[in-house]
Amino acid sequence: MRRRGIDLRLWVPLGVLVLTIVACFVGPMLLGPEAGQQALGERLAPPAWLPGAIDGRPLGTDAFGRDMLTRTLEGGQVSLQVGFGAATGAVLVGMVLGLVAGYWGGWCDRVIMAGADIWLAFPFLVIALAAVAVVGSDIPVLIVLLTLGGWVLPTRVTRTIALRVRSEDYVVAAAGAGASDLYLVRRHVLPQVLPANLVVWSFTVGALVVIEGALSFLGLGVKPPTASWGNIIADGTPYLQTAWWIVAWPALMIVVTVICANALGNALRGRWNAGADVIDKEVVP
Amino acid sequence: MTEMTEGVVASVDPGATAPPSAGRGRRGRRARRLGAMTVRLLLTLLGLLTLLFFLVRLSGDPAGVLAGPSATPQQLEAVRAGLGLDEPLLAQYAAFLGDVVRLDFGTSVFSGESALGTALGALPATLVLLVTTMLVSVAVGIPCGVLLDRGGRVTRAVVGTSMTLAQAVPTFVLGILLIYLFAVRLGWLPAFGSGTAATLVMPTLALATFAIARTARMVAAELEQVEDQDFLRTAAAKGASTRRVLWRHALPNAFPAVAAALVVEISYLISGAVVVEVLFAYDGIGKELVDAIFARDYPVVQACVFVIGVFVVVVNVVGDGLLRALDPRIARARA
Amino acid sequence: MSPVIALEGLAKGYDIAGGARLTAVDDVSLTIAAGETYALVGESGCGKSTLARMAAMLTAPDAGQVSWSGQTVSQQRRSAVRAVRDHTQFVFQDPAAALSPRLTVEEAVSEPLRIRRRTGSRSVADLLDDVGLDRSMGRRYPRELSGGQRQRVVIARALALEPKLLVLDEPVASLDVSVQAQVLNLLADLQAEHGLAYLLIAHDLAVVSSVADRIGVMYLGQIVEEGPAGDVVTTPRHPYTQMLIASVPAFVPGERGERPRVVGDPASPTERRTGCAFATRCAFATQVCLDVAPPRRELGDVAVRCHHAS
Amino acid sequence: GGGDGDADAKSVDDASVTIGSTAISNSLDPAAALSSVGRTYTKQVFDQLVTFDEDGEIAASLATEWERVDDTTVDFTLRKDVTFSSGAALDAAAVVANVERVLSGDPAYATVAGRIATVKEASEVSPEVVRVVTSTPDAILLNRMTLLDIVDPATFDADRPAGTGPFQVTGYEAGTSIELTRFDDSWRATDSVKDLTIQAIPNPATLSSALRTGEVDVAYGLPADVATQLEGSGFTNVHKPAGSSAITSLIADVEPALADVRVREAINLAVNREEFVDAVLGGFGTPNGSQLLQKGYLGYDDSLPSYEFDLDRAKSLVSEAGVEGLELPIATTALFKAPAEAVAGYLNAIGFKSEVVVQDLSAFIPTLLMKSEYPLLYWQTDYYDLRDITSVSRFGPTAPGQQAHIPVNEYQDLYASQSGELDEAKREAQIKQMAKILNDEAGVLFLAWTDNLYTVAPRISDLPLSGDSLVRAEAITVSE
Amino acid sequence: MVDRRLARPDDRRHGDLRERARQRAAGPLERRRRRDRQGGGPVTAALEIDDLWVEAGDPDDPLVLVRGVSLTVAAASVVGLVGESGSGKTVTCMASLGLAGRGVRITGGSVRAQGIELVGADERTLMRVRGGVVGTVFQDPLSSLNPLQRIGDQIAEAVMLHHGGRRRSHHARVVELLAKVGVPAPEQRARAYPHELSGGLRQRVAIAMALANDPALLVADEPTTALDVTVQAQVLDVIRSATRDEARSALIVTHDLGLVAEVADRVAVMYAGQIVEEGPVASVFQDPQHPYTRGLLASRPVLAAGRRRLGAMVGRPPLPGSWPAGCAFAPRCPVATGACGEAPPIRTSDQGWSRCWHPGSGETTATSRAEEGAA
Ligand SMILES: Nc1ncnc2c1ncn2[C@@H]1O[C@H](COP(=O)(O)OP(=O)(O)OP(=O)(O)O)[C@@H](O)[C@H]1O
Ligand SMILES: Nc1ncnc2c1ncn2[C@@H]1O[C@H](COP(=O)(O)OP(=O)(O)OP(=O)(O)O)[C@@H](O)[C@H]1O
Ligand SMILES: [Mg+2]
Ligand SMILES: [Mg+2]
Repeated sequence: MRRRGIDLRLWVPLGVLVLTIVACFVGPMLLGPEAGQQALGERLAPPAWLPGAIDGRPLGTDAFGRDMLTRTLEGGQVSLQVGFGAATGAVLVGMVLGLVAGYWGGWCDRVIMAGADIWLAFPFLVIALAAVAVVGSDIPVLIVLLTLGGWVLPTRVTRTIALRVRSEDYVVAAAGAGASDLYLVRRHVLPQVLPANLVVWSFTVGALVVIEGALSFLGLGVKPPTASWGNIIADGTPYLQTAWWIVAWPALMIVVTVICANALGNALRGRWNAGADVIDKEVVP
Repeated sequence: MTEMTEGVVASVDPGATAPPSAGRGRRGRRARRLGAMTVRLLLTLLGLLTLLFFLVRLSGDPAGVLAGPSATPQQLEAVRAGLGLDEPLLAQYAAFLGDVVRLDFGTSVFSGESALGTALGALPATLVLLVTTMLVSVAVGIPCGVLLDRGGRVTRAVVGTSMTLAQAVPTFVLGILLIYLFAVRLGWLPAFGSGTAATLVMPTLALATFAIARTARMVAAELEQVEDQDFLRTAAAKGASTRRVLWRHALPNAFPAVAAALVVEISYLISGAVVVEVLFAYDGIGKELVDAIFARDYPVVQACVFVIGVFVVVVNVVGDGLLRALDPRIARARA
Repeated sequence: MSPVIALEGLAKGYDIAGGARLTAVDDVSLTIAAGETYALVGESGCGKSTLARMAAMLTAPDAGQVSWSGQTVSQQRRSAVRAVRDHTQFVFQDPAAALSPRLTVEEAVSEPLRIRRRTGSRSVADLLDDVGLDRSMGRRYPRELSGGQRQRVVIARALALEPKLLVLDEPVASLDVSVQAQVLNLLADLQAEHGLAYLLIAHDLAVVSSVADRIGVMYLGQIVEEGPAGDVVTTPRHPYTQMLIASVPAFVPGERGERPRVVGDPASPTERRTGCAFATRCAFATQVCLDVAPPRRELGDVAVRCHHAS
Repeated sequence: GGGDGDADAKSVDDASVTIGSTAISNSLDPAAALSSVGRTYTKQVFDQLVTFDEDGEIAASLATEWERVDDTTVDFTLRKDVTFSSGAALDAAAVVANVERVLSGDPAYATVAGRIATVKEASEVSPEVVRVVTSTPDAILLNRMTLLDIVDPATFDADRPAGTGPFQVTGYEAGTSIELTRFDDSWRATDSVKDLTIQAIPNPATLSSALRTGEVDVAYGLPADVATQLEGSGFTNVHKPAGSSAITSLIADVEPALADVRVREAINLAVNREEFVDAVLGGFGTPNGSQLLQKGYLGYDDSLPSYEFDLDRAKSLVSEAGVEGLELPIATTALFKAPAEAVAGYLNAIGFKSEVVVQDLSAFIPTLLMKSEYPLLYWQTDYYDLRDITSVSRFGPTAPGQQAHIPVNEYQDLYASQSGELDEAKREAQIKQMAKILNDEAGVLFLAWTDNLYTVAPRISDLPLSGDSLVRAEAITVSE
Repeated sequence: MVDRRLARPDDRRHGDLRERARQRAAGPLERRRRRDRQGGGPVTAALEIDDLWVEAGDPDDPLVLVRGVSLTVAAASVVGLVGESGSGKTVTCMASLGLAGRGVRITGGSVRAQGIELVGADERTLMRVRGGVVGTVFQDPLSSLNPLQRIGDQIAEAVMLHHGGRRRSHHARVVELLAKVGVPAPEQRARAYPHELSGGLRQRVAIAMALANDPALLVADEPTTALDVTVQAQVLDVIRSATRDEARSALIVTHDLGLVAEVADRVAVMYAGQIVEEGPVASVFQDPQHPYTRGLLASRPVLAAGRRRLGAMVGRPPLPGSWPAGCAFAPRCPVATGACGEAPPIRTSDQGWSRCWHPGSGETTATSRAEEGAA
């Protein structure tokens, strides 16, 4: 779907994601601090196009009379910080572990891969629930926790690529010419691992935004009145009948974010064929 | 025509030909591999239980719940002592380990019933949910995957979009929508509960949607991958119809990879089941576990995690065997 | 001619899954003189590549030793290994896989120099010249080159460190016939120009017969026959060599009539065996072949591992 | 209270009724049941020696008469011809066995044991007369005895302990549902309801859908908003002042700035209580800025002033005290997340920084009772179980290691002395004095007196509640 | 440069394919066949490919893969189709049988197997022809067998698809076929999975499958390329006995001239999507008319004692999409002249034909130091 030299499949999701991020972090500032504050007298006002709407509350208000536009954008700050932060963390951790496992191999490889298998075998949400109940749910905690939820995929992808590149003839040739491990990793392995991990990163963002939502939905996300998409949805659930907009906006944002993250991942995968087959095997598309 | 006598017809591939004793050897190897896998998983289970033991204990206290909000501090202390919670943590842990080895998880702090019994009692409902989810995701996912790969332009676009959406809508959002639609608006299905077929529908749908999309995508990807393989061309060259090539040759070859992924995904499904069970008040082990975590009902938490862990181990072992049955190559590839 | 490299009793095995032991190379000795082309022929999996990697010191042998210009190279001393690696360069079968997709031709050719932090006596442009590539190709990426051009780049890279020995692992197997001839001719020219020694690996006797000085025929990890190319091609002594030659399709129609039957498949390298490895496929095998491993015997210029060859 | 039953609707006998609740009893054994949630069940299956009538007065139940023998001793005379659903007859020995079991020290019975903590022993005077002895004079021993459910001792260890109430258990799924059917020989049995199911539905959204689909007839624990929404569709909200105060403790131990009375006052002025009750409680409660106890409870003082919403004054007090931007996180449990969040909103509006820390009950109760990391604790104090100030023990004197919620010595002394005061007039004066001190000091943030709220399907024309706001299922009227 | 005019005749995307094929100037084969018919009566050739055009990719911007290939495999004769990688050999064969991958379309010409038209035929006809009239063998014997099915079942399926019944009921035939292609212990082998067999055995199984219904024509696409040298010879023997000994026609695709010399009666040389020379093997190999054929023959190493230079052509075969206009071989051709910028005429001889402006003119076309690098 290349048109006029622009790859729409890449730039559209990227554009939407960037727009979402900018809106979430800049939007609330433009809207002013007052909009996000509670005004119990204005509670459950519908969006602007429905009867009973309140001026200056284009997407309606929630059960505390807070502006849904502001809430949704603020909620995005948390969800996106956690999603992007944890995905980045997961990919970094995964690349290091994957390189160690794939390039150096031996018992490191066995230990890391056994760990990965086992980690995948247990339902992460269960572990996360217990962990959050103990250590609380500040944003940094959530990022660390979800990093643990996402490290396996980049580790596996990195390992597979590293393993393959390592035995590639041109790497053998470079080794034959006396190249050090560090040189080989830097010059040959990393350049192949990075693009693949960018793809993984993209998919992971989507997955982790959802997990953050699920944790918040179960009441284990950030502390109210701080918003996150998951806890807005949880709080809005009882109002589904009369004030659907409370659930609708953050749910829409999650769906859009996940779709864009996945689409971005797909586009990137199409762009770099290095490791594409590995990603196809490993990544939840 | 020819009388080509072949001395030893051995394969060039190492290990491909089995010497006479290979039957036993292979079985032995397999048993050893399964054994190693089981031991590894069980050890991890122990690790996980340990982790949970400390996590849960560091964060709350069933004594408070037992004593109630209007108890006096003295009463609270008395309850603690009664539960053995005043002993050093390590002593508690040692006792716990001893009990676990004997499969004695104690009794629920609140109901007084056997913790393991409680966990096991909640398992069948979850199993039913998981099985229906698997069935639905395979039954719907495979045709969708075929359409995704083979359908016309419009079909592909429609199915592709649905699958994209299905993958992007979180389970909890989907669950809420389902309740609203089917229970509140249409009144077709009970909004909650467990035990009847009707109560199974929405949790299954909520849980299966993602799995359907996942299966469909995998089937499509695998079909695309096997598409150019010569054995499909061979089948067509023998005179097989397009349908037959698809259903008899392409899909069966795509299936093992899909099935393998589904087995791995049992843990994702269990995570999803936790959310779904809480949302639909479905009495499975996921809900039991969440309740127990919130209430700090240690014995039940531990028993639930243990049961889930063993379940995962069993699924992996059985799934592994099943895959072997599905694909004669795997035995060699992994050997 | 003084030997550039001498391999003495090299052996290499791999532990494969399931506890079996695979013998890839088993007691192989050979020497290659400067300016000489030693060709190694054999079927897939007989251990040619493994042997080549040991010769280039990319893999340590389980037993045996490698000598350079009469000096035994200790595998333990990194500096010694390095020095040998400088003198030996590898050319791989698949020129597509042998070049990093991320490096330009120039970068690829100069990589060995960069790694060794050396400036070679010859510039990249010279090297490209040597292999008959235009200098302007230096800025291209491998994907912009044809198979033959890629193989030339690989050869240029191999020449960068000015090696004495080139190990060529099936350098033309993946090329089209017309391009294959170009590369073989180029190799011959380079050898004449630089006095290089070649260890050339191939599975096609016809390819080998036109470029080799000596030919070693490998079967299941052992060299079963070795000698001057002409002798091996015209008067094969080992039944396996005879079988190989019989298998080469006659080029001119009707030139050859009914040919000897080729029998059976190669045996598995994992199988433990006594006696001659080829006995299972050999039309002349007798009881002694099954019981006793044939020793290496010199028959004039030719060495053979066969009880019955004469 | 009571549903506004349609006079024309014909009531039916032998009806089946389902009560849905966000949580149900954790155990069939009343002695091991926790909190008021469990009592929706125990009330139907068991009886106590005495109980509260609809007006909150002590009324006869299994005991028809009682007599104070001395400061620490009361004799109860048992009702005649009462049988347990197991078939056994009620006698003094059974009551004694129940008391002894609860006081045995088994942690499983801790909640009930706490409620009757002053009881030292019980003994049989005659088959019809039980003697209860307390360790110290106890002004509210009778109130306490309303919380001791009498179980047939022969069924103490059975799966389904037997009681004397109008229903008996026929099915039980732990944590999920309890199925009851009428015990026809009960002294309380009526004709109207035959089968009763108590169903747990933790998710409020699910609970409300269940009500709409007719899967439950009575819902307990719905958010007020949802309950009001349902009123539009023919459902009735039955609510009754429940003897419980929504309050926020202000713990100076954690945040020293709270030791400044101006800060506490500012907090009290920041909340618009009418708005709070309307919006957060759906109107099911009474705004309260004056005192803990509400009208009808011993020690209520209608002369006490109430803190009124005054944003400007609150802000100026904040700046006077120099505490702008003070961080005041509020800890609470999931149950009270919404009201606590509203309080946080009010506090943020006058310049504090407040957020809600939702803790599990298991973590929160030790916080509440012993030591908190958070300066503000949102909690709803129920005193209706005992109908007395004594049930609010955490405002009393502190034990070692325990934080003071109200660090005023005089208040704590009064608390200690009133509990042993058998003269009701004197006792009332002391309690009023406590309330005045609390009011003057703005010691806690009073928000409202909350109601117990049941949302009832149209087919139920009358939902009678007991004096302690529990459903009297046997008296439910179901219409066609 | 791509010859747009050649690559995209204006009328190609509209109307009936066969009709348009007829409108186009009759090719040499067409003429010859007409002659044959008039003379020796209606001898049905096993396979007649007539002016076949194949393209792939976006229909709005197609990539032409095969342009006007005509080829006849007479009854009981073996034809070798040779050419270098990418010249379109596989596409020609597979498209003829409707087996080319997705996106590959026939845009003109006709293909008849035993007189049955295959271009534009419905699936039933194709199913009947495939396996029944034409048996097919592919290059890689591992990937051309279904890895999940026992080989006996796969062969039985081939029989069943044309003779009905259940797979089980064809067991005897399966064993017979396996024995025929020289699989030892066929009873046991029938129960093996493909991965349990060696490469040579797998290819024999594939051949057995192709022969299952005794087809009149065997199409084999590089049947020995993936095999070891000694095994190649064995498989070649099997193919030879399946054709020569049973008077079966075969079209054998290969880039190995030696193989053609061994098994084929006639040979067609493909270059850049066209056949550039066709004729009896002996005459083509001994007296090649087209300079490309001469180049191929010269560059092929032969088994002989002594080091010698091979005759190498300059450059490399062009890929689809970058075929030069006029004679596609001209840029590499040692005897090219200005005339070669135009499409070369077809020169027929008694036994064959070639597509060249200067046929048979070069003594030796091989340049000694042919360096494509400078190109
Ligand atoms: N790293 C390894 N681990 C296990 N087995 C190996 C390894 N490398 C090679 N082998 C085995 O050793 C044997 C010899 O391999 P080698 O690559 O030397 O053969 P080859 O003669 O080069 O074959 P080909 O012609 O296919 O390249 C083969 O059976 C191969 O499977
Ligand atoms: N589906 C397709 N889409 C685009 N190009 C294709 C397709 N199939 C084949 N080709 C191209 O058509 C050309 C001819 O392919 P073909 O497989 O017929 O070559 P070949 O002569 O059989 O070569 P080889 O000896 O390598 O098998 C190749 O360049 C190939 O890349
Ligand atoms: Mg090799
Ligand atoms: Mg081909």
